[in-house]
Amino acid sequence: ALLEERFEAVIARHERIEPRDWMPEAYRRTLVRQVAQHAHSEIIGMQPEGAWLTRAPSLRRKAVLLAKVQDEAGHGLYLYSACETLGVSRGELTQMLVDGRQKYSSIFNYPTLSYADVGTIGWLVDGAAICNQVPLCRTSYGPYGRAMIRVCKEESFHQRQGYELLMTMMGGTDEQRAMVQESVDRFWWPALMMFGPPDDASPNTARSLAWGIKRNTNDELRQKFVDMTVPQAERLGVTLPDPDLRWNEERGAHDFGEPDWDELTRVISGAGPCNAERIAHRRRAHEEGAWVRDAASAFARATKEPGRG
Amino acid sequence: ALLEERFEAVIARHERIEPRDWMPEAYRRTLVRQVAQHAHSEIIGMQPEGAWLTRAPSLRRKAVLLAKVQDEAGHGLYLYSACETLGVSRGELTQMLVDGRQKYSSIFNYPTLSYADVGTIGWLVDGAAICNQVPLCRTSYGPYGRAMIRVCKEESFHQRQGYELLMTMMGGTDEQRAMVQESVDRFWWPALMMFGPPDDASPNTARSLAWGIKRNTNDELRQKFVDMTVPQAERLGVTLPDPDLRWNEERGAHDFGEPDWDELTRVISGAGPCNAERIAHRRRAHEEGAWVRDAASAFARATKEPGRG
Amino acid sequence: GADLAAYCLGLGDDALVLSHRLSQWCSRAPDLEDDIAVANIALDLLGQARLLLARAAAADPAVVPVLAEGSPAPDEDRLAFFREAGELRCTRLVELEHGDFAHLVVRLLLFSTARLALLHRLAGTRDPVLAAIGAKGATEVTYHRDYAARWVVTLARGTEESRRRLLAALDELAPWHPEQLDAHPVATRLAQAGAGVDPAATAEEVEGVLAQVLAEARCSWPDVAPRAGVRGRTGRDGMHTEALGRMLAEMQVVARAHPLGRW
Amino acid sequence: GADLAAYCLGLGDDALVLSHRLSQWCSRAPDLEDDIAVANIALDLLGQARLLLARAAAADPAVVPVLAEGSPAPDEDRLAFFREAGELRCTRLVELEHGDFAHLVVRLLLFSTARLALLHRLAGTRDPVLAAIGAKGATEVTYHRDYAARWVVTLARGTEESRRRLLAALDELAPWHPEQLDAHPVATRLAQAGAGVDPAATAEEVEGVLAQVLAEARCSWPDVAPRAGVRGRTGRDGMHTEALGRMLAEMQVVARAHPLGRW
Repeated sequence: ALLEERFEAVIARHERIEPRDWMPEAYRRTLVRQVAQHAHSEIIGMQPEGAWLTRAPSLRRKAVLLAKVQDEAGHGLYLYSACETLGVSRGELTQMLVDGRQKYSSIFNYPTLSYADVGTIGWLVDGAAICNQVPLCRTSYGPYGRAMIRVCKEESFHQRQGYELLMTMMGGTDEQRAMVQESVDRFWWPALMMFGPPDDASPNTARSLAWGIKRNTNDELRQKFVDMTVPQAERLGVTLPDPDLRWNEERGAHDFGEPDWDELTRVISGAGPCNAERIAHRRRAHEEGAWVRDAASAFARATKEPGRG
Repeated sequence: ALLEERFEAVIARHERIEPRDWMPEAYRRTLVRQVAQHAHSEIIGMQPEGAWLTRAPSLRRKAVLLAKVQDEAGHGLYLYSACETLGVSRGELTQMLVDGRQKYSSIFNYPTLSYADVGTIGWLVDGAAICNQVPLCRTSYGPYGRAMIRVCKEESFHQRQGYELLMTMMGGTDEQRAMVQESVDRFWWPALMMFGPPDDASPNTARSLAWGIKRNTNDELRQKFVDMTVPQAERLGVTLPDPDLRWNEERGAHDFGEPDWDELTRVISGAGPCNAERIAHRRRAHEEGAWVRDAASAFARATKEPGRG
Repeated sequence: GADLAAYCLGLGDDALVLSHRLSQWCSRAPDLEDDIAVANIALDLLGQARLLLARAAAADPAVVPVLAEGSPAPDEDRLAFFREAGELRCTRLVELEHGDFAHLVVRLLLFSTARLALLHRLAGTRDPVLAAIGAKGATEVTYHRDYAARWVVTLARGTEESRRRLLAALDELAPWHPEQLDAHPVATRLAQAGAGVDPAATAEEVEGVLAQVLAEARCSWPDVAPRAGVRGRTGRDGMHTEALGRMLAEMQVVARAHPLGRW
Repeated sequence: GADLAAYCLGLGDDALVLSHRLSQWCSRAPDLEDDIAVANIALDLLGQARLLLARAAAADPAVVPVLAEGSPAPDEDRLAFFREAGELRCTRLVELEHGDFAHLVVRLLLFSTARLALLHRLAGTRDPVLAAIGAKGATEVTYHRDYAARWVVTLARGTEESRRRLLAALDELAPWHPEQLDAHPVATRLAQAGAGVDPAATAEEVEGVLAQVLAEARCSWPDVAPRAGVRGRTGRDGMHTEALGRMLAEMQVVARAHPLGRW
């Protein structure tokens, strides 16, 4: 009870819980779930963009994309580390991912179908991720908050690069402009769904807010993203595919249409366009790497024992 | 001794030995080796051309190529059947192929690098094969001779199709003409080497001739091929890459340069540009198909036994 | 014209793309007899694709990509080799990367069962070209379906390993199957005019045939949800899998490098 | 000019093609740390390729493919995306399809050992651009070689399975290694003029380093013959494997679909 009081006090002061501090089991579980999901998203997120590494249309873009996908692996690494401070190993987390027992961001269950998608993912998907993540830099769990600070810095860089790719393409040929528009049409609604279901259908939000794990509701963040993105789209010269999208003077914010929540449910429950492929890809890499990881452990053991190896 | 006399008499009369006839063990072994090598060549030969099925530049050509590769599988099938009449099963033969204990035509150890190669293989490689095979229609072993009659008929069809593809491409763009010339440059010498080493370096030829398994020496067939091909090359408008190639009025035949016999030795002994890949491809297909063949056998057994399956 | 062209493109692209996937099996089948059979099916489908693409081009020349002047490429090749992935109208089932032999025969069963029901009905529609394609195609696809069904039963009842693989392929492919039977506005309009078949109308027959094969295979249809599209759009709307783009990169490379080429 | 350009293309194409093969490993490595390391090596090689291709274009503008007027593609991209396979000058070792992780580290060991010996010497040659590329590249490739060597030793001495795979990769790749050290007339002429390095001159050093790594790995160099070319021609002469054409079909598809594109 004393421990619990101290925990609540830290939360109330908006200070940080650290790994060796006492924490309620439900807080720990919620955090593991959220941080793991976030780490998995970085790792699974390597696939849709990585698929275009081998088709990047200029060497400069190929280098930029390679560096970005490498950054995502890095984000995964330190998010897994943050999660390990909560007592779950990277191996266990990976196993839960490939067994489908933990989730990752629904957005990566949509396919990348043209090179413009690399730009759109940077602009809209990383943009939405940043909206989600910037408040998490102030999250109540120390290692997670510090990881988020580093992640957010690199994500904004990625977002600018994505926007810059789209801007360059819009200055190119008619076909390129059409590619960009088609890509934005395809990703707009899935990007809005990245913030999760509407608040009235999101049962865990209240508790996460109370614990300072989350800092804003889904709908607040979604609104913020729309308001941020509309002027960027104008500057870019693309149309956002929502006939209901308009500035509401009174609210001082944009009104916008309803995402297809039924589609979101299907995607989250595993029937999205790419769910099975993403998991299968990850599982294959994990399984095909097992003999290498085994060899590394065996070699490490052998070389530590004198007279052997 | 009586059996041997009868065998020799059949050979002398240029008649056919049939499966149930007595034959010397060495004759049988030589035949198995030759017919198996021939069957293997058809099967391995599916690879270099099959590699272009997925890149054929017109639907008509794709259909032609599919039908051709399918024919090669068919040739393999009935040559394996001919070989089975000599007491070796298709399974054993395939195992010997993937273990590297039996050979196939050296030509298929060269890569196909452009769509023109599909035409060149038809024209030069099938052309050389026909030169080799037409006399084999009169070979002393019945099932082999009859298989060859059918094979030769289809091969001439393939040869005409190959030549026609090259002719069409020569009537196309400059790039296409350059592709054809480059392809012919690459395949000319390997095609000449299809007839095997020069007669003075071919120890088995004499015996095969005596037994009526072969009907001509390597050099005779090579000369015939050159004489047949030169006017076709002229009609096509390509140059054969041999500065020593010229008509010899006296001999009534073409003189021509020396193939790189050292290269042939390397290719035959396994170090050709594609040997390892061709065998690995075949082995993989064979091994990956094992569970299917097992299932078929198991199902056949089960459904034959009443009350089971 | 536009509806008929879109409809023919859809059916033609299905055949073209599945033919391509089958041709990737060449020299990789478990036995020579299957190498020959699979090549034969690929050839039949390629033939159907050529007729359907030509019909599409005739129905609405605007669907045919414009090439540089002087290009001798016929309409069927312009449609096959010069459209981008998003312009193809095949269902997503046919475009998935090929897997093992169980994957081949399950996909072929799902496709040919749906296609056969459609071709039979197509043979009775108004457009004489489509009707002829339906009649000829039905004969061919009957053989494809029988080949696939025979192997599905064999694998399901062969060994433990083959049954495991067969069920895995069924689990993997079943979610893509319903898209084949989706009522698409284009097909619905044409069907009402008696010039095409609404695949939704074949659903009962198709499910019946599949149930029969699965019963003989002692399997049941897996309890899996159909794959979502993107805001309702799927293959017939040009919303494809990542696999299709990769496939076309290979398939179109030579034709596109030589837009003025003669082949 | 022409010799220097051909020489730079050879070295640049090696780096470009191996970088591409490594990038295919992305999200497939056995562990996250290796995913990052392999991406990093791919990035370094890509950087080297860009400098070398640009140097080739400067040395002889005639090597750069001509595109439609108005194309904004820089020389490095014209060279990377608009040459046919037969115009590339890489050795065949780098273009082979990737295999398992043992294949990755063995190829990387063979390549980086040969390349490091070459870059060290290149740093002392006359051309200031090439000398700078040599000096910078040597630092990077030292890391690549150490990474590869560490894994080769680890796999060779790890488990039975890892040793089996390591030896198989060595058997598979060893026949392609000698081509890296072949004296090619272009390199020989440049080396005589002090403007390039004859790879044959590095052979002793390269074999020495490999012998050392293999000794630590308790392996020996397999007794396999070098792969033949076609009438003496190999990768540096534009005579490649079938794998290169397939690789370029994918690598070049977007760039070629938009020759006037801006990226």
